[in-house]
Amino acid sequence: MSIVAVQLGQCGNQVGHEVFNTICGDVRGTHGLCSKKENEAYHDACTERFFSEAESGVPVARAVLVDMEPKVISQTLSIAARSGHWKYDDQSHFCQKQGSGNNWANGYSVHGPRNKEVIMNLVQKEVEKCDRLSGFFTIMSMAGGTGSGLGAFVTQCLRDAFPTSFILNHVIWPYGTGEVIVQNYNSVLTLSHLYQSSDALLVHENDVIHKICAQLMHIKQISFRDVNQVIAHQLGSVFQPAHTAEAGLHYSRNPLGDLMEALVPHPEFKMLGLRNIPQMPENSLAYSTFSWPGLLKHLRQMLIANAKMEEGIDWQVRPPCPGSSISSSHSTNKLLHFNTSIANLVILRGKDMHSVDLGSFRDPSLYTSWLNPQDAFNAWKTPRAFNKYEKSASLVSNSQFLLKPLDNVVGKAWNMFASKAYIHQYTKFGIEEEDFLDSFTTLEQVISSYTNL
Amino acid sequence: MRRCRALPAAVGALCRALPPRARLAPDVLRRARFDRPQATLDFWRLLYALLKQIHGGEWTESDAIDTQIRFVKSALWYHGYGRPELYQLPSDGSAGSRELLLAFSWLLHRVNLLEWLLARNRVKTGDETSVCTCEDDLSHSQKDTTEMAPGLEDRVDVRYLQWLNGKLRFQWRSLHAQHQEQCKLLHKIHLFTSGSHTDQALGHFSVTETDLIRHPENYNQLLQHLELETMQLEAFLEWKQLEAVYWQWMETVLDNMAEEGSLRTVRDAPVETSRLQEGATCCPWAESMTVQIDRLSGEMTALHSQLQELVARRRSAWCQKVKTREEELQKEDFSTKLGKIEESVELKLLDLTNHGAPNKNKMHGSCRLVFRSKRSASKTGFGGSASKEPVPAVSATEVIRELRMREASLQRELKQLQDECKQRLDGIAERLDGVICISP
Amino acid sequence: MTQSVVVQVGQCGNQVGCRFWDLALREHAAVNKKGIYDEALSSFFRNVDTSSKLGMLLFFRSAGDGPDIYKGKICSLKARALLIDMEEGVVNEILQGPLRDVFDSKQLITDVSGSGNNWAVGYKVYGCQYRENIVEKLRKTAEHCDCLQCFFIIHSMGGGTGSGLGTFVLNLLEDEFPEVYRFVTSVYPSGEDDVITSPYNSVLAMKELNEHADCVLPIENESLFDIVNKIHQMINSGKLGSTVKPNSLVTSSAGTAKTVQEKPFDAMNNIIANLLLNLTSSARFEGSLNMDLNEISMNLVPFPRLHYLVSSLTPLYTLADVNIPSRRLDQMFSDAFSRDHQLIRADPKHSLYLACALLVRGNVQVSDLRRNIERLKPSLHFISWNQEGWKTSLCSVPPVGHSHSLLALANNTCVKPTFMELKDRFMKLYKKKAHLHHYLQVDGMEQGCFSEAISSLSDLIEEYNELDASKGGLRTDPSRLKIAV
Amino acid sequence: MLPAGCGGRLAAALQAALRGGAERRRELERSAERGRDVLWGERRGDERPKAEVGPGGGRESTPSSRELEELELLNAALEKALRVRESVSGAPAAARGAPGAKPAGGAADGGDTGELELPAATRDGPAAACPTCEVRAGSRQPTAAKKPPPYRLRAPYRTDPDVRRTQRKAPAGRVSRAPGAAGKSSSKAVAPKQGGRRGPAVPAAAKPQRTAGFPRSAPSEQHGLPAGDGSSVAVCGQQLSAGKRCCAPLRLPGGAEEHTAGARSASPRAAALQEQGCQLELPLPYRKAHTRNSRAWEKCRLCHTSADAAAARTRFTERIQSSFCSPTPTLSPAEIEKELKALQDVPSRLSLYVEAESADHPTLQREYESLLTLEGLQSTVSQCLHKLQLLRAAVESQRKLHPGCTGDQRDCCAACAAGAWVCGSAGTLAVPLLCYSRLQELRDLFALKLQVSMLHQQIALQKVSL
Repeated sequence: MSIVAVQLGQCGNQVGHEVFNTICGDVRGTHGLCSKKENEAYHDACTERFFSEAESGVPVARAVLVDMEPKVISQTLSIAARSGHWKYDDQSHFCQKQGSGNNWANGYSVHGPRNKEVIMNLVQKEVEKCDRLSGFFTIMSMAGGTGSGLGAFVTQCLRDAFPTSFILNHVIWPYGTGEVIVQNYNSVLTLSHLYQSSDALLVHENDVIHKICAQLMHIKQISFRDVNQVIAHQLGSVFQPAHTAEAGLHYSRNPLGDLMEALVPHPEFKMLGLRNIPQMPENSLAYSTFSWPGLLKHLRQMLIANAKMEEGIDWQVRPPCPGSSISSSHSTNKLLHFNTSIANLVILRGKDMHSVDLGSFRDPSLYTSWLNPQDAFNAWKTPRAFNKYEKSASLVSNSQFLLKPLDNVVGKAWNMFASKAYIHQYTKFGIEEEDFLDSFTTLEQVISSYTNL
Repeated sequence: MRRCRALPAAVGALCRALPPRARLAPDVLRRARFDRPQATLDFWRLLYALLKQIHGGEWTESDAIDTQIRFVKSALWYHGYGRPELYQLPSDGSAGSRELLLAFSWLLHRVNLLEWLLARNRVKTGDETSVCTCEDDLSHSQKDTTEMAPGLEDRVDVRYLQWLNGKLRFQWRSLHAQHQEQCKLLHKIHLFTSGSHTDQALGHFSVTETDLIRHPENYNQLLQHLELETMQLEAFLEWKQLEAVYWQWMETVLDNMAEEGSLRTVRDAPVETSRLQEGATCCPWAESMTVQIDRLSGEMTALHSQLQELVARRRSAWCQKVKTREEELQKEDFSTKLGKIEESVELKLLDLTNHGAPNKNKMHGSCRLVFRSKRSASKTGFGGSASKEPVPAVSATEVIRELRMREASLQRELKQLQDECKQRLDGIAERLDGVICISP
Repeated sequence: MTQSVVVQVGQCGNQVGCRFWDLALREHAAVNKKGIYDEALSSFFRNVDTSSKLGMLLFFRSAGDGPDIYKGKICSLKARALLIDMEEGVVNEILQGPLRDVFDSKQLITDVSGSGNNWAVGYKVYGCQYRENIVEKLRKTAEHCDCLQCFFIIHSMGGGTGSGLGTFVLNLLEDEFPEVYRFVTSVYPSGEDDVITSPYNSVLAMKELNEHADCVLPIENESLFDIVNKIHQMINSGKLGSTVKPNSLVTSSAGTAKTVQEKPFDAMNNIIANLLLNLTSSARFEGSLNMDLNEISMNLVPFPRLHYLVSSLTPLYTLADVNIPSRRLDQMFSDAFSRDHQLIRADPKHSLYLACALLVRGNVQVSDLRRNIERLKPSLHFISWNQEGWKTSLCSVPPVGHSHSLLALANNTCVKPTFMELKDRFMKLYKKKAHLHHYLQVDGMEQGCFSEAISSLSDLIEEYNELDASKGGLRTDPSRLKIAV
Repeated sequence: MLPAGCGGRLAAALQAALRGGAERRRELERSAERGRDVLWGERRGDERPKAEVGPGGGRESTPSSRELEELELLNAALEKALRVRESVSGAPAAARGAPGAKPAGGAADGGDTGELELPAATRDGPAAACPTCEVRAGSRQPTAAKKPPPYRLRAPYRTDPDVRRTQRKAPAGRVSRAPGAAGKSSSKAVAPKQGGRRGPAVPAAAKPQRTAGFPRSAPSEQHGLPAGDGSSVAVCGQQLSAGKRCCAPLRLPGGAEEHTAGARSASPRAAALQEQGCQLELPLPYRKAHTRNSRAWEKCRLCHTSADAAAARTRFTERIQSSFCSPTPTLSPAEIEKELKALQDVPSRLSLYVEAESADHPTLQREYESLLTLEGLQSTVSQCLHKLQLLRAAVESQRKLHPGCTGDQRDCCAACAAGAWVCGSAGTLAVPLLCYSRLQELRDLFALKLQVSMLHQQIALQKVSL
C-alpha cells in the first residue's frame, strides 16, 4: 500500500517537500515513546506508504514533481538530497521553462494538454513501483496558475487513467488578500473542476496557518517555510500510520481508502478540513504536559465553534438541542456559529490513547440529521507518539467549516466576473465566459448543499 | 457368492468416499434397505450435509431437524427428484429411510455426487481462482432475502442512500487495489520460485507451498488433510470398481418395493400430486424465474421485430438491385459466388449459436493459477497438444475474453435498469415542479 | 528559465539601456560569486564563449570594483539586446565605453541623420527603411533564446526616433512574435520640454502603446528629476551625506568615472534601470514567492487597454540606514505609496486602484508583507470588484548594496492627469495646426492619424473617468446565482 | 423522491453489501499478508498469526481425532515399508547419486534429467547470491565446478533490499532450530519418487534419483556426494514418527544462511525469495503426500465407469423415475436455471451483430451476406423465443410440484435458498490449471472479475430500488 504524491506548482512543491521532510523526521526520531515492536511496525508501514528504497539505501519519496518553471523544482530536489535522510527520484520530475503566469486557463488548457503524456508517464512509473497503490495525493495551491490549472488538469487525467484509485487533492487556500489578484477566479475554476474528478479536497487556509505560526508557534517573522512546516505537520499527523478500528493490530494498509470511506462517500460533500492539537514551539514542549480529556475537550470545541486553533475558541457555542426542529434552528442567531458536521475522523497518537473516551464526538447533535454517529464518526489510534508530541490529536472533518471562505471566494469572483474584469486573460487561452458560469453553478450548488445540512 | 462379499466392500468404499463430515456407517445403508426408522435421521443428516455443500451453504450442525428436512426436500425438488413419497415423509425424521436411500442413490448418479464433492472439497495447495462468475450470481440472489433492519424505514434520507452508495463505491476501489496487489505478489512468488516445483506441470510453488517451506511446523494439519483426501480418493477408486454391485443391489431394493406394492407406477398416482399443489402460489423461485423470462422475452421480442423490419427492407432492396443488374450478374457467374457466401454465413451463424448456447465445455469453479512465460509455454506445448497435456488447462486470455463479454452484457443490463429507474423518477419529478432531482 | 530581450530605441532609450546593462552585470556579479554562467544570468545574457566547455566563466573578480571588473573574461557575455538609434552619438559612446564588450555590431542599427523630433519620420520613414534589418536582427537575438518570454522596449515619448521608431518596433514585435510579451518603458516629456513637437510625438506614440503593448511603465522626466534633486539636497544638507553608501541604488554609476553632479541624467537613468532590474528579479532569482513576468500583466491588467502601471521604488532616500530593519522596513512600504516616490507625478493614494503589485527583494518574509498590506489597505481606494487586488512576490536576492527593496506597481487611475495634460498640450498645438506640415509631408502620414491618435487617447482617459466615477458611489454587489434546493 | 419503503429496503441492501464487501476485504487482506510474508519474510515474532490450514480448510471438515490416529498408524506402516524398500534399492541409489558428472544442461525430456536440473541450480545459486556462501559451497562440493551454468530464471524485478532489517533481532525460534536443521537434512535421502509423470507407480516407492537434490542441504561434515545410506533412513523414520516435525530443516537451501547469518538478521529481506526462490524445495513429507495425492487424483480422473455398472445404474434410474409423479416435468428447476442463464447474454450478443450489419454495404455480395446473416439472426431469435416459452411452461409445472410451501413466506424462502447451486467443475476430477503468461494478464483477469462482480451487485441494488 503506497501513496503517490503529485506536487504541482511552486506551492505544491514547497509543501510537498516539507511533508516528506516531516514524515521522514518523525520516523527517524527517537521520540516514539512506544515499544520497539510498535515502532518498527510504524516505521515499516510509513516507509511503504511514502518511500521506495533505492539501491543506495536512502529512501526515495514516492512523488512526482511538476512545475512549469524550473527554479522551484531544482531547489526542492537539491534541498531534499542534501538532507541525506531521503531524496526525490532523479527522474521523477518535470518542468518547463515558462510558468503559467497565474493564469488558470494557461495551466489547464495549454500546459496541461501539451505535457500530459510526459507527466502521466512519470506518474505511471511511480505507480509501478508500488505493490499496492492506495491512491494519489496531489498537492497544489488554488491561487496560482500551474498548481491550480495544471493541477486540475492532471487530477482529471489521473481520474481517467486510474479510475479505481483514490485521489485526494490537498489544496492550499490562498491568503484572503495579497497573493495573486486573480486568485478568486483561479480558485473558483480549480474547485469546480476538482469537484468533478477528485474524491476529496483537503484544504489548508494560508490565513489560518499564518495565525497558528504567529499565535501558537510564536514566530516573529513568518516565512513560507514556517507556514509549510505547520501544514506538513498537520498532514503528517493524519497520514502517518495508525490503527483503524477494523484493522486491529496491524497498521492500516489503505490510508486513503479508509479516510475517504469514513469522510467523503457522498459525492456532493468533498471538502475536508484539518485541525490538530496541541501545536507549540518545540522548545516549549518539554515544559508542557497534556491530558487526553483536556485535549479532546478543546478539539471538540474547535470543531463545533469552527475555531482553527486552540486559542481564541468561542466556548459559548453549543450543539443544538436534539428537540429543536432543523428548520427553526437555522434561523436562530446562536446556531449560526455552530458548525454542523457530516463526518469526522479523530486520530490519536501517543501514550494511553486506548483509555481515551471519544463519546463526546459521538453526540448525534454534532452531525447532520441524515447520518448517525456510527456512520459519521471514526477514530484511528496509535501508541506511537508523533513528532515529539507525547500526545496529540488530529481531526479531519467534513463539515461546514469551509462554507464561509468558500462563499467569500465565490462572492468576490462573482463581483469581478460581473464587471468582466480579467476575463480577456482567460479567453486568450480558451476558457470562455460560459465555462466560468458552469464553475460558478457547481460551487453555488456546493455552498447550498453544505448550508442545508 | 462373489456378490455377497462384494456388496459390503462397495458400500464401504462408497461411505469412505464421502466427505468425512458426511460420512455414513455402511450399516445405515443396510438398515435403510429394510426401511428401518433408526436409519432415517442419519440419512436426512447425510443428505442435508451433502446438499448444503452443493449449494454453497455453511453447514451447521445446530440446524433443527425439521429445517434440515425442509431444505433437503426443497433441494431434491430443485434437482428434479419427483417421487411424491419422499415429499410426504414426516418432518420429524421418524420414518422413511428407504425412500431416502432411493433419493440418495438417484442423486448419486444424477448429479455425479461423489465426483462433485471430491472436486469441490479438494485440499487446495495451489493459488486458486475461479474462472466463472457463478459465485456472484449466487451471492446476489441470496442477498435479496436480506431482512430489513427494523426502524430504518422512517428516517431514510436520499442523502443517506447516496452516502452508503458512495461508501460501497469506495469499497470496491479498495478491493480492486487489494486484488492488484495480490496479483503482484502472486506473480512475484511464481516468478521467483520458477522451476522449483517437482511437479513439472506446475513448475513453481504456490503461496501455500512457499509458506510451507518457511514454516513447515505450521502445516501438519494440511498434510493430514492431504493424506485424508488421498484415502478418500482411493476409496472412490475402489467404489468405481465395485459400483455395478451397488446398482444391482439397489435394483433389488426396487424389486422388493414393487413386491410390497409401495412402488407405484405413474399411472396410479394422480391423487398425491394434488396435495403437492397446495400453497404453490407463493413460490418465489418461480416468481423470479418468471420475471427473468419476461424480461428476456421482452428483449428478444423487441430484437425480433427490429430484425423483421430490417430483413424485409433489405430483402426488397436487394431483390430490386439484382433485378436491375440481372444480365450483368449472370455473366459474372454470380450464383456460385452467392453459394460461397451462403456457406460462409452459415459458418458464421454456427459460431454465433455455439457461443450463445450453454457451453458445455466452459470452465467452471476454481483453477490453480500457473505462471508460464511465453517461452516455456511453447516448450511444454501448452494449448497446442491438448491431447498430450493430461491436465485440463485454460489460458488467462480465454477467461479474460469470456469475462469481457460477460461484463459487456451486464453493463447493458445495468444501463437498461438505470434508464428504467430514471424514467420512473422523471415521471415523479414532473409532478413536482421546479425540483432538481439528483438520482442516486 | 526564460529569457528577455531589451530593445532600446533612440537617445533616451540607449542611455537608459546603458545604465541597465551596467547595473545588471553588477547585480549578477554580486550574486554569482563563483562566476558560473547560470540560469539567472542567461535571462539577459548569453554566453558565447564556446571554447569553455564547462560553461565556467570567471568574468568577475570577487572584490573587484571599478571598471576593471569586466576585464578579460567579460568578452564571453553578450547582452540580449538590440540597440537602435538614428543618430550615432549615444551608441558610439557606449561602444567606446566599458560596456563595449557586451554588444557586438550585429546588435546595432544606426543611421546618421536622426529623426528630427518627428514621430512620422521615425515610424513611417525609418520604419519602412529598416524593417527588414530590424526583423532580421530580432530573429537572430530570439534564436539565441531557448524560451523567449519578454521584450523590453525602452524609449522616450517626446523625440522622433524613440517614439516613432520605438512604437514601430512595438508593432513589429506583435506581428513577428505574437507569443512574446511586450513591456514598454516609456519616458514621458515634461511640460517644459525643449522639443516643441513632443506633444504630437507623444500622442501619436500613445495610440500605438494603447494597442500593441502588454504593459507600459510610464516614467516622467520631472519625477525623476525631483527624486534626484531631493537626494542631492539630503546629501548636501549633511543629514545623511556621510552615511550614504557609495555603491547604492541611485549612485551606483560611480563605477563609471563620472560623478553624479557632472551627469545628472545618469542618476535619473539609473532609477529606470533599477526599475527594470527589480521588475525581473523574481523571475531571475529564487525566492519563496516567485513572480514570473507573465504574472505581471495577468494580475495587473484587468482590461486590455488599461495596461499603464505606475511604479515606485523604495528605498530611495533612506539608503544610508539599511541596517535598521523593522521600522525602516515598514517605512519602505509606506514610502512606496507616497507621492514623492512615484516615477510619474501622480498621487495613487488619492486615486482609484485597480490592482497593485508589491515586488519585494531581500530578507523580507511573508509576515512582513502581510502586516504592511493590512496596515496600508485602509488608506487606499480599491475598485469595488477588486478590494483585495494585491499581487506580491518575494525574491530572496536583494539588490546590490541593500538588504531589501520594494518595487510597487500600481494600476491606478492616477495616470490619468498625465494623459490629460498631454492631451491639452497636444490640443494647443493641434488647434493651431502648428508644425503639422512637417508630419504631413512624410509619406503615408495623413491628418487622420492625428485625429485617430487623439481619440484613442481620449477614449483611454474616458475609461479612467468611468472608473473614477464608480469610486464615490455606493458599492453594490451583483446578485449571485441561485440554486434550487 | 423514492417510492415509499424502497428507501428502507435500499438502505438495508446497501448495508448488507457493505458488510459483505468488508468481509471480502478482510479475507483478501489476510491472504495478502500471507503473500507478503512469504515474499519478504515480514512476519515477525509473536505477531505471526496462526497458519491457516490451506485455503480449502474452511470447507473441509476437521478430521476427528480417531481419523488422525488412523492416519498416524498408516504413516507408521508406510515408513516401515519405505525402510524395507530403501535397503533393497540402496545400491542403485548410490550409483545414481553422482549427478555432478552428468551434464545438467540436457533437455528435460525425461523425469530423471529434469530433476537433475534442480540440484545444479541450487548449487550454483547461493554462489551467485551471496559471496559468503560461495566459499562454503565450493569447498564442500568440488563437483559443482564441473557443471555447466545451470538453468536459472532471473527475476526481472528488483526488490529493494531493506537495510534496516539488518539491525533486527532474528526470531528466536529460528535460531535455535538452525543446528538441528543441518543435522536432519540428510533425511532427504529417502525422498520418494517424484511427480505423477511416471507410469503406474507403486505408492511410496523411493526412487533414488531424487537424492541428486541433497548435497546442497547436506551439512558440511558430510562429503559432497550423498548416498541414500541407512542412517539417513533411520533419521527419516524418527522424524515421521515424531509427528511430522521433520520438515523444519528443509526451509532454505544450504542451511548456510542460517548458520552464518544468525538467521534472517543478516540477509536483506528481499533476498529471501528472489535470490533463493528457484532453489527452494518442499519438505519431504509434503512432497510425499503431494505426490501420492496427485497420483490418486490422476487415477480417479482417468477411471471410467464400467459398462455393466453404467447399465445397472441406468436401469435403476429409469425405474425410479418411472415412479415419479406425473406429469413429469421435462426440466428440473436446476436445468431451467441453467438454460435461462445461458440465454441471458444472447440479446446483447445478437444486438452487437445486428448493429454491425445495420450499416449500408458497398458491394452486392456484401449486401447479400448481410441479408443472409440477418435472416439467420432472425431465426436464432425465434428459436430463443421458443425456448423461453418452453422454459416458462417448465417453470409453471415446477411451481405446482414445489414442496414445503405451507403458506409461510419465510419458510418458502429458506427452502428456495437451495435454488441457486454452486457451480463446480462437476465431474472433472482434476485440478484444472489457469495459465497466465504476464503479470498484466493476471491483473486484467482479476480486475475484470471484480468488475463483473461489482456489476452484479449494482444490478441487484438497482433492482431493489425499482
